[in-house]
Amino acid sequence: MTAILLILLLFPLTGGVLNAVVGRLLPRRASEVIACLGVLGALGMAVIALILGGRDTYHLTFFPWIKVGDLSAAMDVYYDPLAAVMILMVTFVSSLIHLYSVAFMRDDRDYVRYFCYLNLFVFAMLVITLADNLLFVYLGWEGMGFCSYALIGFWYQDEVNANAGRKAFICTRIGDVSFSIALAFCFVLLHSFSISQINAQASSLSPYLATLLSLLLLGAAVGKSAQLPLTVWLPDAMAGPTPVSALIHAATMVTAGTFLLMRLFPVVQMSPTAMLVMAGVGAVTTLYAGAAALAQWDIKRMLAYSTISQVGYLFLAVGAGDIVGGTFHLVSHAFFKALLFLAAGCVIQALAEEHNIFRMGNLRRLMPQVYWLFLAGAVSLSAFPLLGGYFSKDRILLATFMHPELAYKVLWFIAVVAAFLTPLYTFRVFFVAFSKRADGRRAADIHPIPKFMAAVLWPLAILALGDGLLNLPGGIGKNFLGNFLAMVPGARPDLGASSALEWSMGIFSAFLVIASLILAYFLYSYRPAREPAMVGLHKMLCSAFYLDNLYRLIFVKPYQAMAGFLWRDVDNRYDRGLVKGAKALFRPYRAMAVFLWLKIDEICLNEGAMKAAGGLKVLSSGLGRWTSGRLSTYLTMLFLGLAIFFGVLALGYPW
Amino acid sequence: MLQFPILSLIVFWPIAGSFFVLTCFRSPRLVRWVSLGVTLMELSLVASLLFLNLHPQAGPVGTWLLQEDYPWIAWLGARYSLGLDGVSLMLILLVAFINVLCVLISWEAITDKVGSFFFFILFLEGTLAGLFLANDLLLFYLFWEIQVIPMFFLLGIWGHENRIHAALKFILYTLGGSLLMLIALIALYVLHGQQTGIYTFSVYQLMQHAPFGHVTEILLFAAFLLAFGIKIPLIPVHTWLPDAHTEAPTAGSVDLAGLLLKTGVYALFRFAIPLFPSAAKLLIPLLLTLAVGGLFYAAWIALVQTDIKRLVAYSSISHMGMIIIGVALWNFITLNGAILQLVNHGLSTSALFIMVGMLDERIHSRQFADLGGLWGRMPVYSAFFLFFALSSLGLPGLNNFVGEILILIGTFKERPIIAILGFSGIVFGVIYILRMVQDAIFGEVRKEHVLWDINYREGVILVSLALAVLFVGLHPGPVLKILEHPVQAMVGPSGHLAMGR
Amino acid sequence: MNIYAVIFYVLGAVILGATALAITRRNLMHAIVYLVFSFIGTALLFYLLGAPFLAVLEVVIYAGAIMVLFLFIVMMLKSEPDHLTLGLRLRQWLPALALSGISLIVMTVFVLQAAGGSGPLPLVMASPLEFGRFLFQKYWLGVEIASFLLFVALVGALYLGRADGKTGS
Amino acid sequence: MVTIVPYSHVLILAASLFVLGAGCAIARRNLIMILIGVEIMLNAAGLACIGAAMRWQQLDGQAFVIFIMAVAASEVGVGLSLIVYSQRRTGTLDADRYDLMKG
Repeated sequence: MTAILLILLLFPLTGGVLNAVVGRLLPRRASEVIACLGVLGALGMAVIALILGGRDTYHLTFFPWIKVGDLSAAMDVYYDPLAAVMILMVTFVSSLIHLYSVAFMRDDRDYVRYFCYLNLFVFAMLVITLADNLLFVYLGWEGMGFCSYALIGFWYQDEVNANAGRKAFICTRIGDVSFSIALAFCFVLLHSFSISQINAQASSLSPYLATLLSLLLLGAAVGKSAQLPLTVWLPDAMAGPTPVSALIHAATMVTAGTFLLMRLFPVVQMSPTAMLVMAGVGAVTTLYAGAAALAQWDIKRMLAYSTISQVGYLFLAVGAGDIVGGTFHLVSHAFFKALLFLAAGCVIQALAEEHNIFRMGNLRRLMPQVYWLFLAGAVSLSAFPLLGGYFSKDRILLATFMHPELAYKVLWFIAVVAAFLTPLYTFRVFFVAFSKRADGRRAADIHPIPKFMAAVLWPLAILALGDGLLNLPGGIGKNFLGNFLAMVPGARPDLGASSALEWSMGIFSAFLVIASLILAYFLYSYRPAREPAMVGLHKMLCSAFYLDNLYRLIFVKPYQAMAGFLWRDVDNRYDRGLVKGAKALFRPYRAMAVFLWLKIDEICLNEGAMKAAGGLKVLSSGLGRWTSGRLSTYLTMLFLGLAIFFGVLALGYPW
Repeated sequence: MLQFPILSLIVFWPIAGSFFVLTCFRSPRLVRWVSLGVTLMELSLVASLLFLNLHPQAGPVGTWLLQEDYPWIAWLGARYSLGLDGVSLMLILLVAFINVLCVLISWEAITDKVGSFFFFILFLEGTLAGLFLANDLLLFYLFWEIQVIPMFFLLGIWGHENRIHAALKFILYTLGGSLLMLIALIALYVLHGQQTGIYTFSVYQLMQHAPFGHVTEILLFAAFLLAFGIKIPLIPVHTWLPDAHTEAPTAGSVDLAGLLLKTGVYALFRFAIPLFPSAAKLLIPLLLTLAVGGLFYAAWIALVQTDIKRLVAYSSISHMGMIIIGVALWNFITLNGAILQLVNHGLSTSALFIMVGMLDERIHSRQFADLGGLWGRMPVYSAFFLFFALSSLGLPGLNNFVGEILILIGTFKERPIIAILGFSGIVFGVIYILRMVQDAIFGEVRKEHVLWDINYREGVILVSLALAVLFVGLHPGPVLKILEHPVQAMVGPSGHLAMGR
Repeated sequence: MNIYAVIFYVLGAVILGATALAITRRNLMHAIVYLVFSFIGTALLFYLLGAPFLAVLEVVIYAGAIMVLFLFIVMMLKSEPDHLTLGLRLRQWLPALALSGISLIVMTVFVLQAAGGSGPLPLVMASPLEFGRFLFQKYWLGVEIASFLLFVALVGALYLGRADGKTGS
Repeated sequence: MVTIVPYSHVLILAASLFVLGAGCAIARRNLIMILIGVEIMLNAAGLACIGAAMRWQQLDGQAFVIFIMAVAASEVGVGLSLIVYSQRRTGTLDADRYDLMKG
């Protein structure tokens, strides 16, 4: 078992390193093959591990990393069904994405760098899913942060992409601060980093400490999965190539946050307040992102906001204590969101980098295959009854509804409203982009995209649609996933809800989705939709309730007053020499730093020291006057010395 | 006392080499090859110590792996005693390794007065090795003073535009501090003499002294602290570093950042704190505030620098702040982390300076306005640049992460607030490093230059550094094993600052 | 107060007077002649204090060689008379007087106070033979070095004094 | 055993001679007079040595005077040639005119 998992981890790593070192020398096809092999190999290993591993958990150590006194961090693995499901999903989706991006990046010169980062990204994600030692998880966590930075800013030539990459890295890094503090907490309180031991000792934690620890973990997860308040970086991360966005926003990065919470669920379970906060964050984010997605004109940004809202459901699931539901939705979300992103990728490349949905149209006739793929994805995203996401989302809503506390009823209601919005924004894009439109696209301006790109998406489509079978509430596949995950601490296979409640909830959500579908049809397909003017409600939604500008505002006000005078003279004088990259940062930080640099560092410290040195010069020139060059003065000086010497002796002499 | 005086050989071999290099200054080529030979010989000497499977033995001046102890100035009680333990072994290994790189970098960069340039480099190497090995206070002070001179000339002669100003400021600051230390040193010598009757400079005996009066102890410790604080540099007295770095030639600033800053920290935890434990205990809050202050202050200023070398200089001030947090708290984990971080900082910052030096050789300017979009035309260079930038911002798997995690987790046990500040300090570090990376490599090309990618020689330098960084990052086991014993000895059984004996 | 003490004090007075006059003369020639008297007085004192060989030596070297040399140089240079006006230029002499006064007082006080110094001097004469043997037994190296010193001085004087075209006035 | 004046008087005589020499060296402007002042000082030292030799009945004092005389002679030789040399170049013997070392 150790060998299998070791090889599983090494496959993407060697792929990435090989590409980095010798990629440039190999022909293009060879480096692509290395990259795909890296991930496919990992997929193979994951399947073997699943067959061999079955449902029991393994603790395996690979490599003693840091050992200082009682602080020990080894690269060891904690393989349990939850991890099994995750690595299976991650490797499957990443291999599809790798195959897709072979075609997607066909005419890009920097393919070596792209595949190297992609492989390292998958390696980092696998490390997170498998690692037992929290420091090892942190290694994967940061590694993934870096790879996302490099991949989002892949087309570094123009400033916007590079800034987006940096913004993503910094925001996730802010999240990581709370992760490292949680890490330190674990060490100090529980004297070990290994997840299994932490879970074992979780019951020994006092409620207050457990809450604090799980809130810190929540902070880390929020940073990585772009929940409120750190959602600003995800929409901008669309600047990267589409397969990257698919990888980051469907399969790996966003799910890493929730996975960490699930992995440390026994700790989270100890404090109901933390779970309530988690659920609250999840629910509010779903609604917030759902509303924002309604007004997006860029197809990728819409998908980004929809990811945020779906991940919000995962947080809600973990908050409600239903890990099985969370994992179930996580897996199904991975499939249909990857499908939607990659289909959008085909559309964008076909229309020569056209992102604005209102300038697409008639795609149904021009690109039938992509049309059906997009439809499959859209249907399962909006949880159309008996298909894709219906069962998983329904289970989460049921779990929230059944939670004893009253607050969860409110959260349930918010989640239901968000569930109503999801089909609305998905089919808005669908109708506007694909339905017949007078000013739609003509056949002439469709760039031919390789057949292979669309073909590779079909397995995803089938899985997205058939995903419900994994964990049917009733019938043949009864709780298949639940039973599989039974061994995972804190997982309850079935919610033990009365069948009547189950059925009523199911029918209610089905009715909800159909109503929203009809509304979307009337709003966007019946009358050809015009691009709404960016004003009022629409503008607010589009810019996600101005959160981005809100952050700039929060940081601008306190500094503006203080750095007022500095703002004008130093900033202008300074700006001339500055490079555009630095200006993209929050302006007040820069002003404060310039103040520190010019005022404190240069003037008072530097010049202060120099003035002290200057004082010495004055002293020395004073002495200079004495060397008049006249011999007599020297002799007198000599004799004066002698006289003084005698005088001193005389004083000291015992009369 | 020892059959083969390998420690003295390590100290005086480079110095002898430097004089030899001075003699053959006629042909620059010969000078370069000879100095390379000398530094490689020195590296092999130090490396041989690693494989000598030394184990600590008690000797007249305390337990060391290797020690040499001969009378030097008998009537003064100053003995020529060198002692090698895990910590100094790691540091002289760093010195030897970095100096090989210094010689390699200045292969083509230095064209005029080549003979004397390499003389100063090798002389500096000898004094540094001496400083890290000396455990007699006077001998230590001797090396502490001598190392400033070659650095001054390196800065003053081969520097860039206003090098004279920078060199002057450098020497004013360092000498000012160390004069104060001389006074404290003498006072200690005398007080200890009066107390125990034996007048000696050997640190081992000096440490056995009963605590002097409360105020004197603090004053002495403050004097030592100031002298080392200037070298580290701690915040209020750091302004010489950015100037010295921007004006220094590549090899000079690599030496300055890579090694000279380490002498300050080394001296702090080897001499200052063990000699005055009770005073050190009292001044810990001051040290911590200075360190954390430095961490944020330098990180914030590094954000707005228009000159890439100044940015790296400020970044090393910020890193040093982190190390001082580790040293100030003085428990087993943080001290281990701090010393490991010393080695890491030596590697990653020297690498950054080397790369900036290479850039300077090609573009003859260090302003960000001239850089940008390098990845397009110098992919291998930019890949290494990104790699070392990541190493210095503490990406896990690379070397700085191990040190930082050890320091901060160790700190968390005693002072959670400082640890939290430390963690958020790292975020600031990420911001300015990413800004540097973006403005240098990514983004669109701001100025057209004729650029050629790294050649074979530069490749060797960067690959060796990268391997070192990866080795420490992924497998710090052996390094930590070497450091374990001396740190345990320093920290004492209680794992905390042993109270004044 | 035997006869020798009287001679000692008379000679002391003669020496001091001659030197005082020598250093205040405006005309160099006069100063040098007074100095010769002072050195002869010193020679006699040497004799009194039991060093006959040195007394002769003093006359030969100091009074003889050195003063004659001075005379020769003064006559050769026949530079303008020293413009030291007879009237004591206070500003020029003040520092000298003050310093001399202090150090003289302190020296005398020391000498008088010092324990070992005030014993009466026994009258004993060191014959030249005895002195010569002692000198070359104990200080043979010193004498060699002194001779070498004189030789070097000779070379130096010759070199400086040579009248080549370059330095002609 | 006949004794003459106490040793301290000899020392006082030598001291006053020495002080006279120093005064002359300082006060006078003429180079030759300065040289004479030095001569007087050397002579005074010789006198003190002779007194000491007599006081402690050791011949070392007298031996030392030989060396003093040697030094004095060579010093005068070189000094005078220097004076002649510089007088020929600058035409003056006034000590204050030689102030190239000012500053």
